[in-house]
Amino acid sequence: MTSFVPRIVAFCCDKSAYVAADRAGRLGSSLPASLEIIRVPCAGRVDVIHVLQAIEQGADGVLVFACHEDNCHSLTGNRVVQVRIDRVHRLMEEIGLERERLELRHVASTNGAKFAQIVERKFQELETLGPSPVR
Amino acid sequence: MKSTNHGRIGVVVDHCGGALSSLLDEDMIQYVAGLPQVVSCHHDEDLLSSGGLEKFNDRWKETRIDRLVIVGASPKVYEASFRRVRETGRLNPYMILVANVREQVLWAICDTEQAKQKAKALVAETVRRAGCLQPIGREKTDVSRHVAVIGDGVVAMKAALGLADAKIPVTLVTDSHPIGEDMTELGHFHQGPADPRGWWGEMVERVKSHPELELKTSTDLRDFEGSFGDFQLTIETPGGTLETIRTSAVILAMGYESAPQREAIFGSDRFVPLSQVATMLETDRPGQVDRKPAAFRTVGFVLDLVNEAFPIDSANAIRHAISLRRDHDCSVYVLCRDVKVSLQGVEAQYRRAREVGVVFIKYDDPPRFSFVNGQINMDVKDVSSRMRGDEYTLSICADRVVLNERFLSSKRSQTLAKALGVPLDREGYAMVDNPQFGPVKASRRGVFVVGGCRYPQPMEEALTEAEAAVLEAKQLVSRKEFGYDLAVAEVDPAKCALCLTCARVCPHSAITIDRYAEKNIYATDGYGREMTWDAARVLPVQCYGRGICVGSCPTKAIDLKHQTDHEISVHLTA
Amino acid sequence: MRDRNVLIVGGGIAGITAALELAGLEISSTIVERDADLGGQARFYACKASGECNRCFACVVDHRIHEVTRRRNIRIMTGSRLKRVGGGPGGFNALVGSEGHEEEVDAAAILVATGIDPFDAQQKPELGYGLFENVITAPDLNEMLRTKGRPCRPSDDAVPSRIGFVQCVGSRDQTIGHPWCSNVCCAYALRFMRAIRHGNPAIQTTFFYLDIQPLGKSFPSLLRSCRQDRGMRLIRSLPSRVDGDTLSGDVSVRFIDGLSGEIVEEAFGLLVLSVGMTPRSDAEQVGDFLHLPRNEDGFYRSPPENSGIFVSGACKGPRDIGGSIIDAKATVGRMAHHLGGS
Amino acid sequence: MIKVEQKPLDEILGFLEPYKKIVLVGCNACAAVCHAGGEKEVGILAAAIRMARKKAGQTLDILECCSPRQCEPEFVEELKEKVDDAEAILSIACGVGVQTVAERFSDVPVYPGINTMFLGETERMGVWVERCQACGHCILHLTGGLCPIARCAKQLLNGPCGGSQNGRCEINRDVPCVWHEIYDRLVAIGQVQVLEQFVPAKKWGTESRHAGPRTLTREDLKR
Repeated sequence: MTSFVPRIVAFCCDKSAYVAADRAGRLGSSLPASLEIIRVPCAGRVDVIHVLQAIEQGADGVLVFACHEDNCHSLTGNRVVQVRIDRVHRLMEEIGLERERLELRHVASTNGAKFAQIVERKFQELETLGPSPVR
Repeated sequence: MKSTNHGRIGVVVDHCGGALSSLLDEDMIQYVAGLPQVVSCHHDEDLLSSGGLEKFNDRWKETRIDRLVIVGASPKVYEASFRRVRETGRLNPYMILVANVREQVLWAICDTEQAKQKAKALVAETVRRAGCLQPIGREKTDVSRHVAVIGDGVVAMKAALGLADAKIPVTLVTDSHPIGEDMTELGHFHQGPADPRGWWGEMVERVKSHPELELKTSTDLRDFEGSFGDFQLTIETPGGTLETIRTSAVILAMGYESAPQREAIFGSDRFVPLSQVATMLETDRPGQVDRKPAAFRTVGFVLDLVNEAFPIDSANAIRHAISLRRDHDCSVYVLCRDVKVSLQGVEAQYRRAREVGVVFIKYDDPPRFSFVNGQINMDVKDVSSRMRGDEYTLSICADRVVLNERFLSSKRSQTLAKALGVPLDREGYAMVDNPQFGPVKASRRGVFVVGGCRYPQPMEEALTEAEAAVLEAKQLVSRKEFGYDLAVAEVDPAKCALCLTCARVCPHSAITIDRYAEKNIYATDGYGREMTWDAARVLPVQCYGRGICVGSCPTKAIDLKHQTDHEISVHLTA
Repeated sequence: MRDRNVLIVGGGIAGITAALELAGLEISSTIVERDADLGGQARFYACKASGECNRCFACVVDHRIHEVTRRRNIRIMTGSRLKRVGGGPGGFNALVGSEGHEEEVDAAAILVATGIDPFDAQQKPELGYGLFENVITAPDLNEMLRTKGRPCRPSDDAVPSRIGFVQCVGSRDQTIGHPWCSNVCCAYALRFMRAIRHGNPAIQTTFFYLDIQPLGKSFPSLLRSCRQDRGMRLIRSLPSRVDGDTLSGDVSVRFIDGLSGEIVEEAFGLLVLSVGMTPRSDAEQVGDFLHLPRNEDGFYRSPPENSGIFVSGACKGPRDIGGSIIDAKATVGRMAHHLGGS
Repeated sequence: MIKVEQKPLDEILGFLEPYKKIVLVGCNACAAVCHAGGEKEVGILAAAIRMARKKAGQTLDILECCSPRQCEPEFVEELKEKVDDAEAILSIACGVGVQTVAERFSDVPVYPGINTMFLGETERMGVWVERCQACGHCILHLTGGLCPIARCAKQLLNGPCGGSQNGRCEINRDVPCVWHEIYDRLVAIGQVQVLEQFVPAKKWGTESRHAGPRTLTREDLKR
């Protein structure tokens, strides 16, 4: 149990979270080495299948980062992805996976500190949750 | 799954001015150079300051690389120079990937050993992904020098004149006839021009006579199609005939409406809507009791029962209050929740009003109205008096009570906005308040929305918006063509099930249903050209390449050219 | 128009926007910025979203700063000041100086977008800024949220359980000769409160105000949600006096309680002063260079268009980022018309 | 079109309990349009099943494929190679597609992954409503274009039951009374008089489903 390092896949909107992630380090926050950042042009690019694929390929947790409500550069990308994440949550329930393993969060490009906090918190949460049962 | 085992990858290791040198040591370089498909590996001290990627062109010629991985800082840092690569280099900018080692490893991970491992993994993953890249071309679309302005009021006139003055032919499509007849909008100013009617008249005159401006009065929008550079605007003329205007960009410039409050409708004529105060002063001379029985000496303004969060009524009420008090010697009370003085110059006016003796009373609970001896009695708890500890109710008897009018979005502007593909907010005003579309640009390229149809705003601000929209439209149409990368979504018509989901979800109105006669998979030879077969089609000019439609397609018929599903899946399959 | 150059004095949001818009018209520009970085006051802004965007525009500024440095026909001179202006409409020639370096810049037109200074809260000693550590200003809070991601007390870095916001610090105040309303403070303080309450619902916030001043399209929904939030008290009373407790670090605030009408004192873990906007300290100097008229409050008025000098942004009078962006665009429109015509 | 809905994952997992290798077949026609059986859903369902099995400590080999239209024998024929070494087939097409597959591959067990709901239209994105019961004898010309067989809870043919109130059905208040709507519509198009025309009881025995599966033959197309 002590040697378990959770693997997190983070889908980051190019306009907000990716910039925030770039900024996190500059502001003196650290990110776990097991964090894998996937840059997408908009959170609305992230599909149900991508999230499932990430979990199936061994991610212990998946974070999808979108822009705040009414701040999406494509108007509705953040709302569209919310619906898709809800669907994956229902599927995860049916599969028997903890819903905490997947979360949709909103950050702005200036939110470097918050980005690092979210990742850190998810990391700790997954540490107590243990490895993904389908890993 | 498609094989990724093709392509010749070049690697450039950018030391970012020495920052990355400790991390990217000899061991690391060897690791990178040994990755599959990597055929060349170059170093640079500082890629950005040393003139970018151009200098590698010759060396790349030898190794015949067709894609590139940069190991260095954030891709955001390099993106501008990628674009230049297209002009000078032999690489397509979409054949370049960046392993963001500086931001995601050097700065983010403290432990040196961990950082090295992570850097290796990151570079390996990026190299793997580079195998999936495909070159993306550039496209141009012709842009005709013409803009259409749709709207009935002064903001529309201002926008049309702004364009016409810049020698851009413009068509003003308006419902009203003749234009400029309805002057209610003059009441939407908070300060306004020195001579409003003169200013208005001059504006109308110029609209009618400007050589670059074509005026279509009494017309209504019937249909709106096409994409930026070639929109087709179908209008219905007074005669009932349909006419199509081809235009490059469209500015929607409508106002808001206002409706009197219930008291002002069902009460008595002693309740006066705010916009009618000027008329009231003309017809009922205050103070001259002998002339008219309806004369008045005490006037109460009651604000904030509606429109609490808009500053414009406050400004107008203060102006009228001063005039009533000073010029007509009335007793004036202004009852409101907050005195809104944020518009420029209103604070000074507010001070003046108090100096001339206008009484301001702030309430928390709305005042109660009753009729007493032909006057309107207002019972109100004064918040400032309550602050002194003795809570009592003031009763003010007024001959006239002025009520502001509730702002509404007009049905017509809603219809027009829908026709243009502009979303409405909860209150029915056009455009969602999204800072990223700042603030007059709609999500559909080439469409702008200004004025009161966005939200009830003072005319001064609406006119500024009109000027801003004119500038944006001018930037778009002043060049003959609009060039863009084909980094967009693309539909495979053979897979499309015509479920319409993509067309419904696209926030940029970039997907239409189109006919693909040549690609009809059901057609036998000889019939193909005559039979039609529908499928969704992305209009690349309108597409921002964000991929919302890709995730929505149930048949995987849509893919994003610059980030395919395949690439994401390669990324995930570590 | 290709070889025309516009001199932009001030690299805040108005100046940056103007430069980008001019670039869109293929007119090159030179931005002269007094500070070492572009962005003006707005570059210190923290995102004030509370699950949904509260339209503070911090991300927009961030994006535009990034954008402006990538354009090739925008020259940026940071750490520089305008030293002298000669010539006239169509052919200005300005001397721009930085430390140990002076340079002549030719310009067909000049855009003044010098912005504002935040009010110096120490001018109101009764509010305790500079005297007590846990009395901070809104720009301080911005910086705190941006770098730490949460509000905390400067004295002990602890998260305060009660935060007070005092409005109209340096605005609508004739005692210090600032009678104008700064337009943006109510909106930004309410946004701060929403963002803080969203991040940590345990924090109670209190808003001391005179009148709530609306701003922008989404203000109605912002105000509605603030009124509905039970953890936010909106009190129509401006504090008369602020004291600090050195032991606990708490700040005690004296104000009139609206319900009882009594003068009460309440303790807050952190007190934020919503400072208003004032004309730049060098507004007079720059104004004299360019013969700019000023209004009674000291903000610039627009000079006649044929003077070739244009004014944009908050230096014309308090306005928010959205307003400055729109204004800069409109001004560039007028400017392009002027340049095209001359 | 035919409207379908995916079965709960548990039920599907129950079907697949005994198998180690299956084929999952989607349909890119009606089932895809209601986001339940297209190529995308094949991928999603396959991933979900694999993960659920893995969690239970078993593995399942899923071959994913999708047919342009599963109710056409030619398209189903194309699946032959894939089905050859599979132990079972899971089909996410409508009931018709499942049967076409079952008929073609008579020696492989076929399981339905979705429930076929009804013939309906899209009310708005993501909401579908029933509009036709394929009774085989259309009377829409007599009812203002609104079908009482599909939309009246009691399938009345000659006017409302008398139990509806304020235009809502007495059986389900959320549903409008279709006879109320039929009347409004006939008034609007000026055809109220057609209500006087008596519609005889349906011959459910010979015209419709109660006499076994119906066959439709077109002599001119028949081969």
